[in-house]
Amino acid sequence: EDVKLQLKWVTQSQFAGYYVAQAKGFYEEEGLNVTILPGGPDIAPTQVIAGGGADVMVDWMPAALAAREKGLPLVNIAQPFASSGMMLTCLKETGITSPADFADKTLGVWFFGNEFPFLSWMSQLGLKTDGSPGGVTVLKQGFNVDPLLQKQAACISTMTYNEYWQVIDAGIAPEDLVTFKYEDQGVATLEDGLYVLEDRLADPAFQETMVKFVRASMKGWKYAEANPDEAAMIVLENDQTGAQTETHQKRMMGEIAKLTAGSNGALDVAAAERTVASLLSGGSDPVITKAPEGAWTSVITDKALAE
Amino acid sequence: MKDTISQNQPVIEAKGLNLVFQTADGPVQALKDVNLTVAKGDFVSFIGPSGCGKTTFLRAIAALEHPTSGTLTVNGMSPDEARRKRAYGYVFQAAGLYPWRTIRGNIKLPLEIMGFSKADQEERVQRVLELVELKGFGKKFPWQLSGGMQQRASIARALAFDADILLMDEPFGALDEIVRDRLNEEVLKLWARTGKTIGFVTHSIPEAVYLSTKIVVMSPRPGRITDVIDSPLPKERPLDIRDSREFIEIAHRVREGLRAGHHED
Amino acid sequence: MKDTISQNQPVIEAKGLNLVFQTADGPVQALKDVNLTVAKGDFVSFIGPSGCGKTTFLRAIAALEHPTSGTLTVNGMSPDEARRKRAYGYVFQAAGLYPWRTIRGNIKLPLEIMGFSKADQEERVQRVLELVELKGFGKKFPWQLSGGMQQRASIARALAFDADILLMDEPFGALDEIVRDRLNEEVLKLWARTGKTIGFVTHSIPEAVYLSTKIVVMSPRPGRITDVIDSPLPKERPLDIRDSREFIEIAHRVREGLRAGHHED
Amino acid sequence: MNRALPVLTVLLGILAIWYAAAVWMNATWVFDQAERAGTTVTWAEAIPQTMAQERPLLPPPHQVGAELWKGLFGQAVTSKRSLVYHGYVTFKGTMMGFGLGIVAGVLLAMAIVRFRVMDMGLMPWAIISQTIPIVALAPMIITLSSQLGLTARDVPKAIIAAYLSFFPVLVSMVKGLRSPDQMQLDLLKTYGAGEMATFLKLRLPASMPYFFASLKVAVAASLVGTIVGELPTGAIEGLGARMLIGSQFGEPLIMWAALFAAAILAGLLIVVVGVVERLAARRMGVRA
Amino acid sequence: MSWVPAHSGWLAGALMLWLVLWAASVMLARREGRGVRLVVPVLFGLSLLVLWEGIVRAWAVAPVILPAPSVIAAKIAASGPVLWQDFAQTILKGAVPGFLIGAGAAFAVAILIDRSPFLQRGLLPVGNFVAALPIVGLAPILVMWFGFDWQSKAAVVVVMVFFPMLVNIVAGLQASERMQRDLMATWGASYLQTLLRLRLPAAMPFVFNGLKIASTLALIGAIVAEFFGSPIYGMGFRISTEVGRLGLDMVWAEIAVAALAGSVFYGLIALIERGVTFWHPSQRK
Ligand SMILES: Nc1ncnc2c1ncn2[C@@H]1O[C@H](COP(=O)(O)OP(=O)(O)OP(=O)(O)O)[C@@H](O)[C@H]1O
Ligand SMILES: Nc1ncnc2c1ncn2[C@@H]1O[C@H](COP(=O)(O)OP(=O)(O)OP(=O)(O)O)[C@@H](O)[C@H]1O
Ligand SMILES: Cc1ncc(C[n+]2csc(CCO)c2C)c(N)n1
Ligand SMILES: [Mg+2]
Ligand SMILES: [Mg+2]
Repeated sequence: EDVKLQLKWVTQSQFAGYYVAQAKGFYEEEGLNVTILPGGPDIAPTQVIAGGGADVMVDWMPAALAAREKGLPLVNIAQPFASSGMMLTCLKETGITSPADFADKTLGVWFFGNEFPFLSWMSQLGLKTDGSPGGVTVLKQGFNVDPLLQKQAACISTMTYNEYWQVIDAGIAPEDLVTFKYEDQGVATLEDGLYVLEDRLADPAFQETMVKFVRASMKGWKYAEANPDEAAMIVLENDQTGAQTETHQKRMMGEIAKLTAGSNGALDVAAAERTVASLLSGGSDPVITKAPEGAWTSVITDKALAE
Repeated sequence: MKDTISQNQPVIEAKGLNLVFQTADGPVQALKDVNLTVAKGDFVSFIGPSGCGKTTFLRAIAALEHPTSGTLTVNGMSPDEARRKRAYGYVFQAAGLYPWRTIRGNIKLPLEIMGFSKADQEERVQRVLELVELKGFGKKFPWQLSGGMQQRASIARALAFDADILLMDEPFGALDEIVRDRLNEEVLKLWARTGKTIGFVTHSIPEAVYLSTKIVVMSPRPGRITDVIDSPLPKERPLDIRDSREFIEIAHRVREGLRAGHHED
Repeated sequence: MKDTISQNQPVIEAKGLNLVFQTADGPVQALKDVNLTVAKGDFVSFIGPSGCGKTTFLRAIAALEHPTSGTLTVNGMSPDEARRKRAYGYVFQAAGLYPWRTIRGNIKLPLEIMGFSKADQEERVQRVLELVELKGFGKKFPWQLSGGMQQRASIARALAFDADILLMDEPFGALDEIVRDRLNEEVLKLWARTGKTIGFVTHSIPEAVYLSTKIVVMSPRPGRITDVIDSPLPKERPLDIRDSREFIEIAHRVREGLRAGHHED
Repeated sequence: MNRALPVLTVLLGILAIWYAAAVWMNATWVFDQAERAGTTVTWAEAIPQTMAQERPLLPPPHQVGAELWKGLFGQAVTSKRSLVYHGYVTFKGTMMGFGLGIVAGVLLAMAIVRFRVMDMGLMPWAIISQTIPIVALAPMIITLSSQLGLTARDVPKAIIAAYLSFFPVLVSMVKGLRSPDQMQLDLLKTYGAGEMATFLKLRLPASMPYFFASLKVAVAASLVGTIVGELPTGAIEGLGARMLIGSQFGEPLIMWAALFAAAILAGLLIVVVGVVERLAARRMGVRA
Repeated sequence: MSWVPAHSGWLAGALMLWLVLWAASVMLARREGRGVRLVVPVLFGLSLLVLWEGIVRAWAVAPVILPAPSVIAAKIAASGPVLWQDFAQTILKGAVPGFLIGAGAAFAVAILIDRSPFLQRGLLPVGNFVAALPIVGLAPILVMWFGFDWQSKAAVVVVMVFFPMLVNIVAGLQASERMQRDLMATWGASYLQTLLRLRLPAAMPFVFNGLKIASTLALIGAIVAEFFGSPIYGMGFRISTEVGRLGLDMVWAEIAVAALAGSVFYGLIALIERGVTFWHPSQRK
C-alpha cells in the first residue's frame, strides 16, 4: 500500500524515526510503500492533507486543533514526541531573569501556525502582544537566529534540538544565555504528532494501513533513539539540498531522543487535555474557542501496540 | 478582331464616384463625383496636392476602399471580383519588401498565396528578376540592396503573377532624382514590352508628363478631378524629350491645373 | 565703405579641405581636397548623389565635424569660434522640432540658451512667426502641424537669433512638390529681405537652380566638388523662370555634371 | 579589449567597496566578542579576523569565492553537495517555466491581436496579474496542483516561473503581431490573401524580432520565479532551497555561494539567449 | 476530488451568467469610447469571478483550499482595519519609500556617470546583468542587516528597483536624436543646458518605462522580504501566517489588496506618464 507522509519542516533529525523506518525497511516489512514529503516555510501540512496531497502528516497539536476549528477534521492517531522542545532563549545582558521581565521587551516568535503555544503562554502571563506599553513587542522571527545575534530581539524562540545550538555555534557562551523551556513553565503543548482526516479513518482498510504505518514508524523511532549517530547519517543521506551538516544533525538527534524517550506512540490523554486547556485559556484572543471533540483516538495505537 | 474590341473596352471605368470617410471630426469627402475611363494599355498618371484623393482612388480601384456611391468597374466587373481574378499588381511608395524574406522570397510571396505550383513559381521569379534586371540578386535580403534596386524588386513582385493592371502609388517618391530618372526609363520600357495598363500616382510634374498617355490632375477638399490631359507625346520617349517644347507645354498646363486647385493649408 | 569691404571678404573659405571618418570598415574619405569661397549674401546650393559629402561639408562649416586637414574659416575665424559667436542658424532635413515644446517654445529655445531677455524673446518669436506666416500657431505642438508648417517653424527657429549664416540640409526633402514650390519662393523672399548668407543642400536640380547664386555640384567616393556654377539668373525670380531658356540651360549643365560623377550603385 | 577595460574597472571598484564593507560590518562582531570575553582588540588585530569568520555578516569576496569553488568543482557534479547539481535543478525548472511562459504568452498575444474583446478585457488583467505577489500564491499553487493530480514538485515551480515569464513575451508579441503597417497588410489584400495566410506570411514573421527581444527578459524572469518557487515550496533541491537552508542553519557562506551560483546561471542563460537571438536575427535577414 | 460536480445547479447557473457577461463584453467591445475601455475589463474580471464562484460551489471545494469570491469579499469587508494596517506597513512604509529612494539613487548615479563614457561602458553591462539577477535572494541578508521593521523591506525594494532604473535612465539620456543634439551644439549650448532642455525631456519615456517595471518589482520585494522576518503586521506577514492557520480567505483578501494597490500604483505612474510625455507618439490621441 502507498502512504504519503507530509512533514512539518525540512528534512532533519527531528523526523529521524520516519527516515530510519524507511531506510531500515520497517515500512517494507509491513508491506507499505511510504513516500516522505519534506516541508518548508510555505508548506502548511494541514493544507496539503486537506487537498489530498498526503495521507498522514506530522504537526503540532495546537496547529491541528486550530485547523479542526476551521472545519478541517484532523485526528491525532499517534504521538511519538512525549515532551516539548520549545523554549525562549534570551541574552543575559538584557537583564531578563524570569518571565516577569518580558514586559516591554522584544521577543522573536515563529508564526505560520507555530505561534499558538507562545500566544497562550503570554496571555497566561497577562502580557499583551500587540506592542502596547507594559506588554511585549513581538517580531515574526525568520528562519534563523540572527535577531538574537544582531540584538534585534531580547529573546527568540528556539528548539532545544536546533536553534539553541546555532546560537551557541555562533559564539555565544551558554553562560551568556537564559532559557525558558515551555515544559518548565507549565505551558508545554504537544509537538510532533501524527494526524489524519477523520472521515478517512472510518474506512477499515485505511485504519489497517495506519496501524501498520504507526507500528513501523515507532519501530523506527526506537531504533533512532538507540542509534542516534546512525539515524543522523540516514537523515543526512535523505537531505536533498546537501546543505545540512553532520555535526548539526548528530547533535539534533541526540536532543530529539530526549523528547521521544518514554513515548511508545500512544497519546497521553492527560497531556493532550493540558494542551487544550492551555490553548483555551488564551484570554481575549484564544487559539481555540471550545474544547474539541474527537480530536484524538487511540484506535490505531491500541492495535499497533497490541502485539 | 478580338484584340481591337478589348482595346476599346474600358479597363477601368468610374462614373459619378463618391467616397466619404467617417472620421472622429466628421465626414471627409475624399472623392467627389469622379468620372474616368481608362482603356487597355493606357499609362495614366494621377497628380495633385497632398490629400486630393490620389491614393484613395487607386485603393478604390484595387478594392481596398469601397465607394460610397457611383459605379466603378474593372474589366467590366466589380473591383472585388477583379481582385479575386488577380487583376492587380500594386506597388507602394516605399518598396515594402518583407525584410525577413530574400528578394526571391519576396517575389514568391504572392505566388505562394495564389497557389502557383513550385515549378511555376521558380520559373516566374526567374523571368521577372530578369525583366527588372536583378538577376543574381535573388538570394540577397532587401537591406543589402540600394533603394532603387529595392523598388525594382517590388515592381518585379507586382509583375510576377501577370496581373492585367499595375497600380503604383508614388513608387519613386523616396528616391533621388538621378535614380528616379533611370527607373522612369525602365518603367516605360516595361510598359512597352508588356502592354499592361498602368495607374501611377506621383507628385512630380516632369515624371507625370514623361511617363503618361493620360494625366489626371486632381484637387483637394473635396477630392475631385480638375483636368484630364491626353498626352500627344510619342510612345518612344528618350530622357531628352523633357527639354522639348511639347513636353514643357504639357508640364505648364499641368502646373497651371495644380496651382488653380491648390489652397493654402 | 565698411559695407563694401565686408561684401568682398569671404564669409566661408575652404582650402584643400579633407575629412576622413574612421569607421569599423576602415577610413571613409567624406571630403577630398575641397576648395570653395562663399561671399557675404551668397545663396549656395550643394547638389550631388547620396554620400557625396554634402551634409559633411555643411556640418564642418558649423563646427559639428572637424576637418582632417586643410583650412576652413568662417568670417575669418575658426568654425568653433564662429559658433561661439552664434554665427549659425541650422535647419535639418526633418524639422527636428522638440515635440515636448510648443512652436513658440521651440523658437524660444535657442534664445533661452543664448540668454536673451524675456521681453526680447517674446518680441523675436512674434517677429519670426510672422515672417514664416505661422502667426496664431505659436501655442500648437509640432505634431499638430502639417509637415510644411513644421518645416517653416524650424526655419523660424533658425532665424530667431539673427545668425549671419543660415545652413539648410535638405530642408524640403520630405515635402510634396507644391508645398516645396511655395517654400522655395518664401526662402528666396527671406533671403532678399535679410541679406543672409545661405548654404543649402538639395537633391533636386530645379530647386538648386531656382534658388542659388552659386551651385556646387559634388560627386562621391571620395566626396569632392566637380563643378561650381555661378548663376546668371536675376535676384528677382518668379516661379515661371523655371520655364525660361536660361534656367533650362543651367539645369542641363547641372544634370550633366551629376551624371558624370554618378556611379551605378 | 577596450570594452572589457571599463567593465573590469567597475568590477574592481565593486570588489574594493565590498572588502571595505566586509571589514566594517564584521568588525562589530569581533569587538562584541572581545567585550564579552573582557578583552580589547585594536583595528589592526580586528581586520584579519573580519576576513575569516565562520558566520560573517558580510563574507568578503574571497570567502564567497572559495565556497563557490568548493560547491562547483569540489565534488562530483551528481553529488547533492554540488552547486552544479542544484544549478541544474534550478535550470530545469527555469526552462520548464520559460517554455510554459512562452507558449502562454504567444497564445494569449494571438488571441488579443485577433479578438477585440480579448484586447480590451484581457490586457488590463495581464498587467494586474503582474502586480500580484506570486509568492503569496505559491502555497495555493502547490495544493491546487496536487489536487489536480500533478504531484511532481517541478510543476508548481514551473507554474510560478511561467507566471513571471509569460508577461514580457505577451507584451512583445502583441507589439510584434501588430507591427505590420497598413501598407504591408494591404499588399496581401491585393493578392486576395485570407486571414490564415496573413497570419502565417506576415504577422508571425514580422513579430519574430520582437519575440526574440523579449526572451532575455523572460528568461531572467523565469529564473527569478524558479528561485522564488524553490524558497518555500518544500526546500528540497535547487539553488533557492540551498539559500533557504543556508539561512535556516546560520550558514551564510552556503547562502552567498548559492546566490552567486544563481548569478552565474543567470549570466549563462542571458548569453545563450542572446546568441539564439542573434542567430535567429541572421536567419530572418535582419542586418547584423 | 471527483470530476463530477456535487452541486451541478451552481455550475449551470454560473456558466449561464458567465456566458451572459461574456456576450455583453463582446458586444460592448465592438463600440468605441472611453467608458467601453473601462467597462469591458471589469465585465471580463466579473465573468472570471462568477466562474470561480460557480466552480467552488459546484464541487464544494473546501474553503481551506480555495475560498469562493463571495467569502473573500465578506472577509475584506470585515477586516478593514487589519488590511489597512498591513497596507500601511508594507506599501506605505516599505514599498513606496524604497521605490522613491531606489529610483532617486538611480537617477543621481545616472547623472553622475553621464559625463564619463568610460564609467557608463563599465556600469551598463554590470547593471544590465544585475538587473536580471534573482535579487529576491538578497532578502534574508538585508533583513539580517537592516532589522525587522520596514527599513529592511525598503532596502530590498531599493536594491530591486535600482538597477532596472539605472539602465533605463542611462539609455534614456542617450535617446535624444543626433540632429537634436547637433542643434544644441550649433547654438553653443552648455552641458547643463543640453541636459535640462533636451536630454532629460527626451529621456522621460524611458524613465517611465523603468518606473513601470520597478513598480511591480517594489511590491513583490516588500512582500517577499516580510517572509524573512517582520513585525506582526504587514501583508507578507499576514499572508504567510494565515496560510499556516488555514485562513485562506484572509490570504486572498491580502492578495486582492496587493493587486489593487499594485494596479493603482501602476495606473498612477501611467497617468503621470501621460502628463509628462504627452508629446510621445505612443501617448498622442
Ligand atoms: N482611412 C481614412 N480614414 C479617414 N480619412 C482618410 C482615410 N484615408 C484618407 N483619408 C482622407 O482622405 C483624403 C484623401 O486622402 P489620400 O490619401 O487619398 O490623399 P493623397 O492624394 O494620396 O495624398 P498624399 O499625396 O499625401 O498621399 C485626405 O483628406 C485624407 O485625410
Ligand atoms: N559619422 C560618420 N561616421 C562615418 N562615416 C560617415 C559619418 N557621416 C558620414 N559618413 C560617410 O561619409 C560620406 C559622406 O556622407 P554625407 O552624409 O556627407 O553624404 P550626403 O552627401 O549628405 O548624402 P545624402 O544625400 O544621403 O544625405 C558617406 O560615405 C557616409 O557614409
Ligand atoms: C517560519 C518558521 N517556522 C518555524 C521555524 C523553526 N522551526 C524549525 S523546525 C521547527 C519545529 C517544527 O518542526 C520549527 C518551529 C522557522 N525557522 N521558521
Ligand atoms: Mg497618397
Ligand atoms: Mg545628407
